[in-house]
This record gives sequence, structure tokens and C-alpha cells, in this order.
Amino acid sequence: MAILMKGNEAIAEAAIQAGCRLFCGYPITPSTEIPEYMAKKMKKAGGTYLQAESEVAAIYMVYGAGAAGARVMSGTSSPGFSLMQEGLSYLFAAEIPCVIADVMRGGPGLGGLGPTQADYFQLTKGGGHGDYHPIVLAPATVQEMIDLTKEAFDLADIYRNPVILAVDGILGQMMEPVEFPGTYKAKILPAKTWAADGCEGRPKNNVISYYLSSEAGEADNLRWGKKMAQMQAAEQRFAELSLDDAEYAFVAFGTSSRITETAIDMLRSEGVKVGLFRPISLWPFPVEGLQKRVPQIKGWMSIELSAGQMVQDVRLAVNGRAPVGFYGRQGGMIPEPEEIVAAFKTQILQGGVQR
Amino acid sequence: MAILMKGNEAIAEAAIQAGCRLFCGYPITPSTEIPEYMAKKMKKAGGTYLQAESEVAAIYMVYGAGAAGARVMSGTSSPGFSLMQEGLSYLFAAEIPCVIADVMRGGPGLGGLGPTQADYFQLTKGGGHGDYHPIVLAPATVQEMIDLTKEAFDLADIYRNPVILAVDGILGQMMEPVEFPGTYKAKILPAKTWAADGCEGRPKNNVISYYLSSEAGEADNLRWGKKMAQMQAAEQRFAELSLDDAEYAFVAFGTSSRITETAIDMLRSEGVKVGLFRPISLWPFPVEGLQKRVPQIKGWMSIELSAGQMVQDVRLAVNGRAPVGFYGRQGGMIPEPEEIVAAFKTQILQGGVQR
Amino acid sequence: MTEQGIKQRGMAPQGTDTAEAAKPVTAKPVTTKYVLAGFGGQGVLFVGKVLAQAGMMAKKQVTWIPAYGPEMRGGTANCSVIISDRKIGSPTVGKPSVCLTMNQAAYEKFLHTIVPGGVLYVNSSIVADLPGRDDIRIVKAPVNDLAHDLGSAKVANIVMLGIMQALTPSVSDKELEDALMQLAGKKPELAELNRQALKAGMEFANRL
Amino acid sequence: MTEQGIKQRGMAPQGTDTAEAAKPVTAKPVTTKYVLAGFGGQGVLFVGKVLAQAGMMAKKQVTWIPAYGPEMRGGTANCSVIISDRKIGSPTVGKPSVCLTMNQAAYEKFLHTIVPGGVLYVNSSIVADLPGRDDIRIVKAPVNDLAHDLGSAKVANIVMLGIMQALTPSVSDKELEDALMQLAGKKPELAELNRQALKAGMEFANRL
Amino acid sequence: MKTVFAKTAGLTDRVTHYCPGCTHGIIHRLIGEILEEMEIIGKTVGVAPVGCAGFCENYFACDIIGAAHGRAVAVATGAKRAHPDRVVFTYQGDGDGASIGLAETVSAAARGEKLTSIFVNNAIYGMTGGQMAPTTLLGMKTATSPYGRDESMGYPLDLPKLLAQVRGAAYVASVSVDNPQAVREAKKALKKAFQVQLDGLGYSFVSILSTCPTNWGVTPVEALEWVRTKMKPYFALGELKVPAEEGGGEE
Amino acid sequence: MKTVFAKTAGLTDRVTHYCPGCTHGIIHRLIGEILEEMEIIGKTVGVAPVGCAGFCENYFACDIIGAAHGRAVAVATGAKRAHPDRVVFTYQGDGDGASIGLAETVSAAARGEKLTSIFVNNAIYGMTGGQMAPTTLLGMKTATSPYGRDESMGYPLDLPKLLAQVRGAAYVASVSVDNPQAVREAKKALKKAFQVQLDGLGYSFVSILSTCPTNWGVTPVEALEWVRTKMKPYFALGELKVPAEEGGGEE
Amino acid sequence: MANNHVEIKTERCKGCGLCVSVCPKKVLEIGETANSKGYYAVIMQDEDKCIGCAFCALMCPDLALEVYRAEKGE
Amino acid sequence: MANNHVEIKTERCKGCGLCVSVCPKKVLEIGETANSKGYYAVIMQDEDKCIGCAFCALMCPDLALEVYRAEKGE
Ligand SMILES: Cc1ncc(C[n+]2csc(CCOP(=O)(O)OP(=O)(O)O)c2C)c(N)n1
Ligand SMILES: Cc1ncc(C[n+]2csc(CCOP(=O)(O)OP(=O)(O)O)c2C)c(N)n1
Ligand code: SF4
Ligand code: SF4
Ligand code: SF4
Ligand code: SF4
Ligand code: SF4
Ligand code: SF4
Ligand SMILES: [Mg+2]
Ligand SMILES: [Mg+2]
Repeated sequence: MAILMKGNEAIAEAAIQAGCRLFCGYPITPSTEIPEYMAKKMKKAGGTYLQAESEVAAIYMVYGAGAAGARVMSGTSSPGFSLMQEGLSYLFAAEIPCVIADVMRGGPGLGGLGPTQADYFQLTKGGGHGDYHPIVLAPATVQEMIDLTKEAFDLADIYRNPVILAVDGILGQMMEPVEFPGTYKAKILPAKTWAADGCEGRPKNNVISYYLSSEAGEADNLRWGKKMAQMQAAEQRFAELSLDDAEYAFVAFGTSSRITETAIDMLRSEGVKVGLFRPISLWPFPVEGLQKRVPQIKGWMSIELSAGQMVQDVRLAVNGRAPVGFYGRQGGMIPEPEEIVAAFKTQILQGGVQR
Repeated sequence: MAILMKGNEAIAEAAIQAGCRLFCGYPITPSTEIPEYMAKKMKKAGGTYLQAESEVAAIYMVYGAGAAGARVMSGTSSPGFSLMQEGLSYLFAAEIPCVIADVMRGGPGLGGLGPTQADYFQLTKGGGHGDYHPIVLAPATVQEMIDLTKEAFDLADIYRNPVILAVDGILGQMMEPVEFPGTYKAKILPAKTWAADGCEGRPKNNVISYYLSSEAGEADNLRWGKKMAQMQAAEQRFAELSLDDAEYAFVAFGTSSRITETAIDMLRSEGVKVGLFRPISLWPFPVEGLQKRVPQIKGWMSIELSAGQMVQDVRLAVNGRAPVGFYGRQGGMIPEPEEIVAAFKTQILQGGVQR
Repeated sequence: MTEQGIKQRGMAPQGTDTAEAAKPVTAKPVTTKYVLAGFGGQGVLFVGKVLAQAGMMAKKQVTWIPAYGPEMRGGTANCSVIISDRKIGSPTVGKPSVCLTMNQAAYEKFLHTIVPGGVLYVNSSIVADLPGRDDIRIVKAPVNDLAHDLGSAKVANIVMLGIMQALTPSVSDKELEDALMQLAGKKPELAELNRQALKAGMEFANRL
Repeated sequence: MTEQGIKQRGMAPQGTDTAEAAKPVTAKPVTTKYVLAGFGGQGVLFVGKVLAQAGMMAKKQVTWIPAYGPEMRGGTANCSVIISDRKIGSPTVGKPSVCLTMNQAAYEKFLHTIVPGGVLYVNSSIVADLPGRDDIRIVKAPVNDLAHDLGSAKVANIVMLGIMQALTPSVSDKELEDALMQLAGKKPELAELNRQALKAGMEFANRL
Repeated sequence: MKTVFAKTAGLTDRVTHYCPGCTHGIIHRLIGEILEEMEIIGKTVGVAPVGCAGFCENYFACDIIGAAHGRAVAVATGAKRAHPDRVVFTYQGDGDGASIGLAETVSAAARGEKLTSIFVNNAIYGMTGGQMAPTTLLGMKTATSPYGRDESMGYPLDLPKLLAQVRGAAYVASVSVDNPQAVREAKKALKKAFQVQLDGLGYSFVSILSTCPTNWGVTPVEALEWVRTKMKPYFALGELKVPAEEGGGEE
Repeated sequence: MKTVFAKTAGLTDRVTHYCPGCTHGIIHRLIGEILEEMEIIGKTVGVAPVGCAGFCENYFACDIIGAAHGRAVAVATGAKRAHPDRVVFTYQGDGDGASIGLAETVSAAARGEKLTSIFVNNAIYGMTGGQMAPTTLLGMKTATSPYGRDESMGYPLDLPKLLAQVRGAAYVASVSVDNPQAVREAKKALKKAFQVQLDGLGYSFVSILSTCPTNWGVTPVEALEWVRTKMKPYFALGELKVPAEEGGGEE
Repeated sequence: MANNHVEIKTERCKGCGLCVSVCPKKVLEIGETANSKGYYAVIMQDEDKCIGCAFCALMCPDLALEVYRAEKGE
Repeated sequence: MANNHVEIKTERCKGCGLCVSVCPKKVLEIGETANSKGYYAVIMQDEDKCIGCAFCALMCPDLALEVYRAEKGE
């Protein structure tokens, strides 16, 4: 039976259902319902809500629990996510599975509490030091938040890699009807024989993130590179809407993809054959899926709640074979479908953007 | 008269000569000579070396001093730089001038102490939350470290923006002959009337980084966007070597550009007309300069101490008009010129890379 | 939506996307967009939840979202609700077709956002007689007083919900009442009070 | 280098770049690449600094870089020095033309990195008689003992520097001595000791 | 008529955004009065936290720098080191100063930074809607301790008590504003803290027990009572450390 | 022959990377012996710091997680909360635990995390080549206090003294390893700290005065003397807090 | 007759009642009309009883009160 | 004759001299030959004087010493 649920709460409930028994976080608007829900529900699930002294501490509590083999998560919003960047780099290097939700708010700086997607670069290009990428999943509905949260835990364990849920403030705050357990079927995964949880009956395990020589460092980096290539091969996720006959395509994720859908209705009703390519995995960016559409699409347009970040990945994928436009709002503002339609007409139909 | 000096020390000395009287930092290899030099020399210059309790604290000490109008800097290496990401986002939003040196070491995680350029994304795409970019300058010689450090302080003040010196570990650690005061002529800049340093005789100043409504947030972001566009228009810096008759071009900065120069000599001696495009400003990336060469260049190749990060900016600039190859070493390793030559031949001359 | 577009590593296509696929893009289904606003404590967010719950029980698509943005303390609270026969794009409502303003600040803020032909409900117990608009219907109701008569000023919001149901229903009366009971009917006294408030509102509207 | 390539906001083209432009790319100038290695405390980094300082005073291009990488405590210390007539690309030296090994670990580590035709200096006071190579010249000198005879084992490194100067000089004797005095000649006794050590090394080499 | 009480020039005319009865307002006023009385409005730089007081630059008549959450003391350190002749103070909530900013607070004390921290302890995260703070009392229900804080969530941290142990801290006081007499004493402590800074004696820190009627779910008057009956018995009160010349100083 | 002293099974056979005479090695051995004697090698998770001890996973026979600089206590908290039946300890330098990780240390103590921190105070940043630490003594010359630490750089922080004030800290001791008798006492303190954890009483913390001959620029034997004559007079020594049943506990 | 006087800045008052609770003479009470922000501001019930102690103003978080005491002979 | 015995693992010893400095009987001293790592390992000068107190081992940071005491009658 469907129930009405806030996006943030949906993430929290889905995490518990996915076997997460430890949440380490620090409150920050607009993600606060995640820790609050955990504080309410973890006890009954036999788990722990642990309020850290800061986001820096939170990410390393996650690190410790993950290294010890637990399913563990944190949730935060942009400034808090920035404080976690060193930790994310460490989590990647120590190959520790975990799930982190970034419920994005207006930046930079203290900024505002309005929704944005302006952490895209930070999320996908690696906000911390070194060559690494977490898997980044971007739901567009509250139901999808449930399904992707559950899947995120499996992906984290499969690849021993942090997985980020990229959620704009609107998705975190809105209520929609959802169904539990949702559509994702949990995988049966091998035991975490690498975890540092006491070596009784086996050789001792170390979970570390350094290398002692540059040669060893390169070898590690190449191994991680291979793992990332595997993720890029297997984990590109996207959804398409009205693309089969489309001449033009929008690219948008999360809340902006929803608004774009309305814009597409409006344009279609004017006879413009336009569709939507919706990345669900922001990293790996769904290059393959997008490139399949390249021959057919005469113009692309990225719609974002930012100054234009994902548009770089779109341009990299299109690689000059068609013009790529961009429209975005910033600082917590969200575009109206009409604005998207207008921008599309100037930039793409009227050739305002060259390739 | 020329003197032999370590890169890190050259940065520190240049900063003092540029009027920096407060250094706030936390030791980390391979940047440690910066704080150590400051600890030794600041006293005589009438300034202060302040050892912070952490990089998080250090960046906010910089924030406080910068907001109060001081010329202030910090220096760190990759993990420490990751801890500064929230602060950098705040510095940008509060429009506080300062200079930060990131003497990059092998990542991700604790990694190793060897040199890399693998913080390129973090540096240039914004490792913190929100839409922002610091100016990022990448010297390739110790002398250039002096000149760019001095200029960095002026650029920071002119734009009220953090300026980052992107230095790989080799440049930080190596000695080369240098001349002081160097070639950069300091600008005469207007007084910092916006600074929060006591409001005697003027209306009070606030230096803050939040906005109370999404509308205001968007207005701020648009204003910052304009400022960044100005920087993109006026501050793209690069150097070229042997490009005038070139059919092929390498793109490389810092230490990798020096190794590439040797590779160019080797290729030229075989009759291959190849040159070097060396970005000096990593942000703004010198798109215009590079694009001027696009009509003439049949193949590009980015040489990096990373898994391939700047190559994305090269591809964005070339936009499909020629193949763009990449060769890099990781984790503290650096390529030999011979490897670069070989990679160039396979990827570009033999068409291993398609555009 | 092209199904093959979704990588299948255990993830089924999203429910709403699938529903979308089943409907022609050209259909013109009914969509009601609400903005409900007032002081914090006046229960406007709750009214929104009841509407959304009722919509959901009526098997419609619904979204509810609070204005959680950087409003100052003591300012207006408000939420957007959409009830629709089809998949909902943006969940925020810039231009409501139905709007409720429980205090003066809300009235001033939202009066001019309502689409022409829309309806504005005003709590006239609190909101002074202010300039209105000709191209929308403005329904004034002294819901504080009406609620007071029921014995509790706290249910003013539910009285207003009743009025809205009578004049601009998105769901059946039964569905609305069931939704209200689900959300506020745990204690019998409360259930009864709420039921009466809803009824009082509907009756007031019918007398208009 | 195309000058216009550099944006002129107050920044002149880099010195070395300019120098580069003045020279034809095809010139074949002399470049000596050193690796100097030993225990920490044996003064190999200092020898490198003296060489670099001398090269600089001889108006050559020079670089000096320590192996600052993640070597373990108590391991070998080493540095790379390049002295060249032209602009120096990579400052690290993978394949030295002149190599100094002050202890056995260094000998084992670097023996096989030297370019054919290169020269390896070995501190035979410490390094046992180990297999060498035929394609390089290996100069063995008991510099600890030689230094001991001078009254201070600490200048073994300078004795070796003298030997290197005698056999594979990159600068004139005067330039080297001046450089040494600049870096180590602050105290008169020390100056004299170092001067003697340098001389002792050169004399030793000349007797070879 | 003699003016017994009028608005200080240390504050702007702007009405605060604080909830009705929130004692943040009283504390603001005391600081404003001190800035005026000590004639330091023009030479003071205040540092705003992130928390309910994050907009305090609108109220204090002196220059203000807005810090990130928890970093006010680091920001103040930078400002003070840049301008040692200025008076620099931080205004921080308990979450800001004792949780995310704990290292900054204790480290500045250890360094003897010549600045003043005003620590407003309302036992909760007010700004974000009432989550558990490091100072939340055992048994207290908050949004993240919905069944009451129990020992598994830790014990309330008494930061001034800690700081009194730190050598570079010259003055540490713990006061309250739950009644007019307490308000007067709080002001005295604050004034002394600023004086210690002016005298260059080291770090000065004043903790003030404050209310959050909104998130405690009580009326403003009940909130004062709650401070008296619940908070005061737990947290050490009084001047916990005074400068050496007053008999304090090093052990 | 009776074996009076032999290598413990709590350590691997690997020779450490520490400089000759560095007392990190002694402390390692004590921990190894305790792991063996308490029969907890197989149920213990250690957390390595960043610092000279950052490679200690090579030596301890138990599972080890390598933390980031300063975050060992947070990492340990995560591991312990995930596996409350395990014994979890951190091994940290003074920079790691009292500077960059200060908030983590104090907050874990306040939360009464049931884990043990071993804090190796050598008054310097050893790993990075001898910079000033929060514990560096006044007058001491380091790479970042080349003219000697003066008061403008702050006073040495006595972390155990501070922690003894924190309610959730069940056991706080400050010991040294500068002579055989001190080594025996250090071991007793460490054992008690682990026992307090096993008994679930709260956070236990043992500070150990240690040497850094390399960066102090003295011989290993001189370094011991320096501990005795310089460090011991400054830092509070002994059992600074013991569990309630032993007469300690809450004030 | 000279009276002590408490000036109430009604528009600043948020009706929190702190002043009311500390007034030793019970001079103040929350009024029945809302100010423009919707707060029921405090009012003086019986100014004659006011002793000019300023307890009310000391406790007012919103600088809504100013207190004047009648000088001797006024 | 039964003796107390200190076994020196020469390859572990770093020649730091801590053991030498605490030995109450001055039994130990730093030797004159370097081990394979170049450290001048400690040697027993006069084992007969050793009382088996294990002070040396307690202070050795490198587990280079094991101490055996002659049992009564051994
Ligand atoms: C890095 C970061 N984390 C979290 C937040 C969210 N946040 C804002 S204020 C606050 C706590 C406020 O509590 P306190 O410091 O006690 O001040 P109060 O509001 O109670 O006066 C939090 C957690 C933030 N803005 N930035
Ligand atoms: C974020 C970060 N900052 C700085 C460093 C560099 N660093 C490594 S260890 C260390 C300090 C070591 O000192 P201490 O903790 O006292 O341990 P010791 O080496 O003295 O045992 C520092 C500053 C780092 N690795 N990461
Ligand atoms: S939320 Fe609490 S602390 Fe914040 S202004 Fe309101 S009452 Fe004061
Ligand atoms: S540097 Fe110091 S602390 Fe580190 S191993 Fe050497 S002596 Fe020990
Ligand atoms: S001045 Fe004193 S007596 Fe008069 S109203 Fe205020 S509190 Fe009451
Ligand atoms: S204390 Fe101030 S704000 Fe509160 S009721 Fe009295 S006058 Fe009004
Ligand atoms: S056991 Fe005692 S007497 Fe024997 S060598 Fe060791 S310290 Fe000396
Ligand atoms: S203490 Fe150990 S390492 Fe040091 S000299 Fe003695 S045996 Fe060797
Ligand atoms: Mg608070
Ligand atoms: Mg240390």
C-alpha cells in the first residue's frame, strides 16, 4: 500500500530496510529528516543513530564502521559534504563501502537552504584529493530514492566503494506516495572477509590507505583505475523519455528533470520533437547511452539547478557533433517549464549555441 | 644575483615580499618547508607564523585575517587541501582574498609523498560545494613560483577571490637558481574599504556568505558568475613552446611540462613538428589561447601526473576538431621523456586515439 | 520511456516512469495546484498533508512540499500540494490554482501569484479587508470564529479545509474525511472534533 | 616560445622560457646528471648542493632535488643534481651519468641505473667488494679513511667531492671551491677543513 | 526624569529575528552595552557563528565577520592576529562552540589567543530545529533524541569547566540570564572578559545559559524556570578561572 | 632456565621502522603483551594514526584500520559502535590526538565511547620532521619554532588533565616509559584502560610520555633524560581519573 | 504628580511575557491587541505602582522597553 | 655452571643503547661490528654479572633481547 513520505525519510527507511544498522551524522538543513528519522527508528531496528560532533568526525565514523564490515551511512547537505571530502578520498583509497546522501542546498559558502544541484562537480569529479570517483546516484522521485538507496548499499559492497545519493533539497523535502519494499531486489553478496572486525580464526586484516613507494602508489592507482573502468562499463544508469522519435534532447536529473518533462510536454504540443535523457548515475556518467542518441539528435540542452556543471559531461559525450545548450537557475531558485521552453528555442531552435 | 632555493621556500619568501604578514598553516609533507620558512622569517619581517590546530582551522584563520583586510596565506598538501574545501567555498562566497599553495602529493587517501597533479579536478572544478572557482596558477620553475606567488596576492585582492598555487611535490622540493625580487611588478591597489577591521569613522562592515532568500541567492550567484566571467576574460595565462610551425601539440603544466619539453626535443630531432601548450592558469583554463591553435593542430596530447584530468578541459576546448590523447603516471611516479614519445607515437601518429 | 534505457542491474524501471509510458503525452488530465500559507502553528502544512493523503487514496498522483527555504523565524509557513491525474513534474507551485491564506502576510505574498480563474480562500477572522483581484474568486471565511464556536480555535484550518472541499474538491468527500481520520483520528475526541470542523466548513460554504 | 602567448597582466615571460627561445632546439649542449646517495648523515644532499651552487656560479642551468618520497626512516638519502648548458626539463634523474654511492644499500640500488659510459664513485671504506658493471667506470675510494686521516670522518663526503672534481668536473676547480666556501665556510676552522678535504680528494684521484 | 534604561548604541535599531522570549536577545543587548560603555564599538570585530545567532551582524553596531559553523574562533584568531590592536569576540551557540568547533575553542584557549568567546548554551541546536546538542541534558527529548538522551548518546559536555584547565585561558566564567540579578552578573562577567582581552592576558570565555522556548516546547517564562531547575544544577557556575593577579593563574 | 622476558604473540615478527631508541617501540610491546595476556588478540580492532606510528598495522597482531590524521578516535567509534563486543583501541601521537584530532578525542570522552586511546606524547610532530606540536614545551626549538616556543605560540596542552574533567571519561592516566619501573607502571595503566573498556565503563585514555631522539636532536639515552627533566615536571602524571567504584566517578 | 515611566515600543515587543514575569509590582501584562507583526504586545496596567527598578527592561530580549525614574522633587 | 642469559637478536638491534643505560650491572655495551642494516648491535660484555632483572629487555624498543634466568639448582 502506498504511503505518503518525505524524500529524506524515504532514504532513511530504505537504508534501514537495506540492513543499515549504523547512521553517523550531524544535522544540517535540508537533510535533517534523515538523522531525525534514524534517531526515531534505528532503536527499534536494533541499530544505532550516532550523532557525531561534526561532519568530519561523521565521515570517519562511517569509515571505521565500514572498515569493520558494517553497512553504514551518513547524510548531510552541501557545506557538510565539503567537510567530508578528505574522508571520501580516504574511503575510496581504503576501499570501504558506505552510502552518503548529499541533500544539496544553495552555495557556495553558508549560502541558503534552497535546492540546488551545484555540487555536481564536487560529487562527480572528486571533491577530494587524488584520482578517484564515488558512484553517484541521482533519484528523481521519492520512490526512486527508496530503490536507489537500497541498491546503493549493494553497489557499495560489490565494489568496496563509497556510493553517494545526490539529492536536491526539493526531493529531500517533498512528500510523494511510495511503496515499500520497492522494486529493488537485494543481492546476495559474499561475506566481507577483508573487514577489520577481529581476527579470531583467520589471519589478521588491515584496512589502510597509504602506499610506501611511488611504484606501489602507481600500482594501487592502476588497480583502482581498473575498478573504476569496471564501474563505468557496468553501472551507467539512465532513463529516457520520448527520445525514440526525438530530434532534440534535454539532459537533466533529479528535480530539474521533472520540470523538464513538463517543458517537453509543452514543446511536443507545439510539434517540436524533443525528449529527455535523464542520467540516474551521475558517475559513471551514462556516456554510452547518451552517445547512442548522438547520431539522431540535432541539438542538446542541459537543464540544471546550477551555473552549468553537468553540461560539461554532456559536451564531452557529444564531442562537437551537435550544439549543446544550457539553462539553469541558481542559489535555490528553480526554473519554470516556460523558461526552459524559451531558452530551448533561443539556444537550440534559433541556433544561439554553436557546436 | 641568483641564489639556489627550494620551490617551497621560494613561495614563502615571495609571499613575504608581497606583503604577506600572516601565515596560518599545519605541517604536511611535501609542503612543510613553507611553514618552516615562515616560522623562521616572519618574525624578522614583523609578521606572524601561526600554526593552526588543523587545516580546517587554518583555512578559517585565513578567512578571518583576509576578511579583516590582511594579506594572508596558507600552504598545504593534498589531504590538507581536502580539509580546506568547505573553507574555500566560504572564502569565495564571502569574497575574501587570500593565497593558498597546494603542494600536491600522491592520493587518494593517505597515499604517498610522491609528486602528482591529481588534485587538478579538485582545484579547478571546485572541490567544495556550490558554483565557484578560485584562480589556480601552476608554475613550472622555481623562479616562476616567485613571480606567480607575488602576482597571486594582487589577483586575490583585485578580484576578492582566493588564489591557489598548484604545485606538484617536485617543484616544491627542488632547488633552482632564482632571482629576487623577480619580474612581477606589484600593482597599486585600492584600499580595502570593505574589510571588517573596526568601523571607527565609517559605517560598519559585514563580511558574510549567506543569503536569506533564493532570489537573493540567485542574484549573488549571478554576480559571482559575472566576476568569474571577468576572470575568464582577463586572466587566462599560458606559455607556448615551438608551436608556431607545429602540427601536433602537447598540453602540460608544472613538472610534466618540463619533461614534455625534453620529449619535444626528441621528437623534433626525428622531424616531428610538435610543440607545447603550457597552461599557467589552470582556472581560468586558457581556452582562448588553446583554441587559436586548433585549426593548425592535427593531434593533441595531454601529459599529466594523474589518471587524466586536465585532458577533459583540453577535449572541451578542442571540441572534437582533432584527436586528443593522454599519457600520465600516477601515485608519485613521473614519466620519462621516452615514454611520452612512445605514447605520442601510438596514440597520435598511429591514430590510436580517435577524436 | 525506452525500457532498454535503464540498465537492469536489479533495478526495475521506476513506477512513475512506467505509468507515464502507458499514457499518451497529449492527454489533458486534470491537475490542481495548491499553495497553503499562514503563520507557523496555524496548521497549513497539515491541511496540505490531508489533501495529499486524500489524493493518494483517490489513486491520483500527488506531491506535497513545504517552503523549507531560508524564511525567517516567525514568518509565514507554507506548502505546495499538487493533485493530478498524471505524473507530476515540478512539485513546487509558483502559480497556484487554489490558494489558502490564513494570515495577512500570506495574503499579501500570494494574492498575485494565483492563476486567473483560480480561487483564493482567506481567513477573514485575521486578514483585514484588503484590495483583491477581479480575475479570481476570493472566498472569505472567518474560520477562527467558526472554529471557536466548535470549542477549539485549533481546528480553524480544518474548517477551512471543509470550505475548500465544498467549493473546489479534488477528491470525494468520503476520501477527504478518510484521509483526515487517518492523519488526525488516532484519539477519538480529536477525531470527532476534526470531523465536526470539516462538516462545519462544508456547511458554511453551502450557505455562501 | 611565442611571446604573445603569455598574457601580459604585469607578468613578463619566464626567464628560462626566454633563454630557451634564444637557442636553437637542435643545439647539443653538455648536460651532467648526478645521483648522490648514502645514509642520512653522510652528507650526500650537501655534496649535491655544492655541485648545484658551483654550477650556478658557473652560469649554468642547475637543479637539485632530494628523494623526498616515502622512503622509510634509516633508509638511504639521495638527491639528483643536473648541471647543464641549457634549460633543464625534468629535474629528477632516472639514469645518472655520474653517480655517488656512499653505502652499500645505495650501491645496490643505483648500480644498474647508470648510463653506459657513466661513472660510479663508491665509498670503499664501507661498501664491500661487490659485483660491478663493465660498461661504466667504477671509482672506489676509501673516503672514510681518507677523511679520518684529515682528522674528521665528517668530511668523507667532501673528500669524495674532490675525487669527482678531479675525474669528472662540471665546473672549474675554483668555482667548486668557491661554492663549497659559500655553503660551508662560515666558520674559519670548518672552511680550512673542507678545503683540505677537497684537496685530499683531488690528490687521491690524481694518484689513481 | 532620569533614564534608568534605554537602548544602547552598541546595537543597531533592527528588531531581531529571534523567537519571542529567546534570551539570545538579552545577551546581545549586554554585549552592545559593553561595546558602548567600554567605547570600543569602532575598534571591535565580532565573529558571527552559524546557528540562530548567525544573523547577528544585523544587530551589533561593530564590524562583523560571518564564520562557518564551528569556525568562529579560528576566524577570530585570524582577525586578531592580523590586527592585534582590535578587540575581537566570537558569539557562538553550544553546538557551534562545543561540538563542531570544539577543537578550535580549546586550541585557541591553549594558544592564549587574546580574544573573547561568548558561548550561548541553550542545550540544543536551535537553528536547525531542535536536535541534540553536546550540552543536551540526560533525559531531554530532542529531534534526534526522541526518547530522551540516554548515556549511550554521551553526557552533556561542560565546556567552561574544561577550559578552566587550559593554561592559555585567562578568564573563564559560566553565567545565566534567567532573572534580572543574573543578567547583571552576566554583564559583569562579559565586561571582565573584554577587559582581560584589552589587558592582553589571554583567552577569555563566558558561557551563558540561555533558552530556546521554541525547540524546548515551552513558553518563554517556563523556559527561564527550566534553566533554573534543570541546567543550573548540572553546569558549573561562576568564575571558573580568573587571571593570575586575581589569585587565579597557573597551578 | 626460566624465561623472564620473551617476545609477545601480540606483535608480529616484523622489525619496526622506528628510529633507534624511539620509545614508540616500547609502547608497542606493552600493548602487544596486554593483547596476549588478556587473550583479546582475536577480538581486538586497533586504529592506526597518521604519524610515526602510522605503519603500526605491520606490528600489532590484531586487525588494524588506518585512520586519517587526527581521526583515529572517530574511526574507532565507528568500529566499536558497529561491533560493540570487540575491543577497540586507538594509538595516536600528540599531534594526532591533541591538535587536529582534539575535537574527536574530547567528544568521544564526552560520549563515553567504550574504547581505549593510547596517546603517545613526544612533544613534537615526529613523522613530518620535527615541527611544533600542541605539547611542545615553552622554549623548545622545533622546525616551526626555530627560536624556541614562546607564549605567542601558546602553551603546551595537557590533554589528560582536560579529559579527567569530562564525565564520560572513565579512566584517564598519564604515564611514562623512561625507565624500567616506569615501563611496568605504564603497562599497568594500559591494562587497566583495556579492562575499563571490557567492563563497559566508558572511555579510557592513557597518555604516555615518549621520546623523539631524531627530532629532538639528542641520543636515545639523552632523550630519556629529557623526558625526566623537562616533560615530567610539566605534564600531570598518574591516574587522573579512575572509575567510580574505585572512588573516582562523577563529581 | 511625577511618576516612574516605562516606555513600551509596541512594534518591537514580541509579547513573550518575560518582563511581566519579573516585574515585582505586577505592573505589566500582555495586551489584547496585536501589533503589525501579529504579536500581542505588553501593556502597562498600573503605571503608578512602577518603582522604576528596570527589571522588566533587563529581561526584555527585544529592547522594547525603556525605563525612566522620577527624580527627587520631580 | 648455570648462568642467567640474555639472548641478543643482533639483526633486530638498532644499537640505541637504552638497554646499556639501564643495566644495573653494566653487563651490556654497544659492539663494534655493524649488523646487516648497518647498526652497531649491543653485545654482552660479561654475562656472569647478569642478574636476570630484564631491565634491558623492558627498555628495548625493538624486541632484540630475551632474558632467561637460571632456575634454582640449575
Ligand atoms: C558544516 C555545517 N554543518 C551543519 C550545519 C547546520 N547547522 C546550522 S546551525 C547548527 C547548530 C546550531 O546550534 P547552536 O550552535 O547550539 O546554536 P543555536 O541555534 O542553538 O543558538 C547546525 C547543526 C551547517 N550550517 N554547517
Ligand atoms: C590532514 C593531514 N594534515 C597533515 C598531515 C601531515 N602529518 C602527518 S603525521 C603529522 C604529525 C605527526 O605528529 P604526532 O601526531 O605527534 O605523531 P608522531 O609522529 O610524533 O608520533 C602530520 C602533521 C597529514 N598526513 N594529514
Ligand atoms: S529557535 Fe530557539 S534559540 Fe533560536 S531564536 Fe528561537 S528560541 Fe531562540
Ligand atoms: S621521528 Fe621521532 S617519533 Fe618518529 S620514529 Fe623517529 S624518533 Fe620516533
Ligand atoms: S521598572 Fe520595575 S516595577 Fe516598573 S514595570 Fe519594570 S519591572 Fe515593573
Ligand atoms: S520582555 Fe520585551 S518583548 Fe517580551 S513581552 Fe516584555 S516588552 Fe515584550
Ligand atoms: S637482565 Fe638485567 S643485569 Fe642482565 S643484562 Fe639485562 S639489565 Fe643487565
Ligand atoms: S635497547 Fe634494544 S635496540 Fe637498543 S641497543 Fe639495546 S638491544 Fe639494541
Ligand atoms: Mg544551541
Ligand atoms: Mg608527536
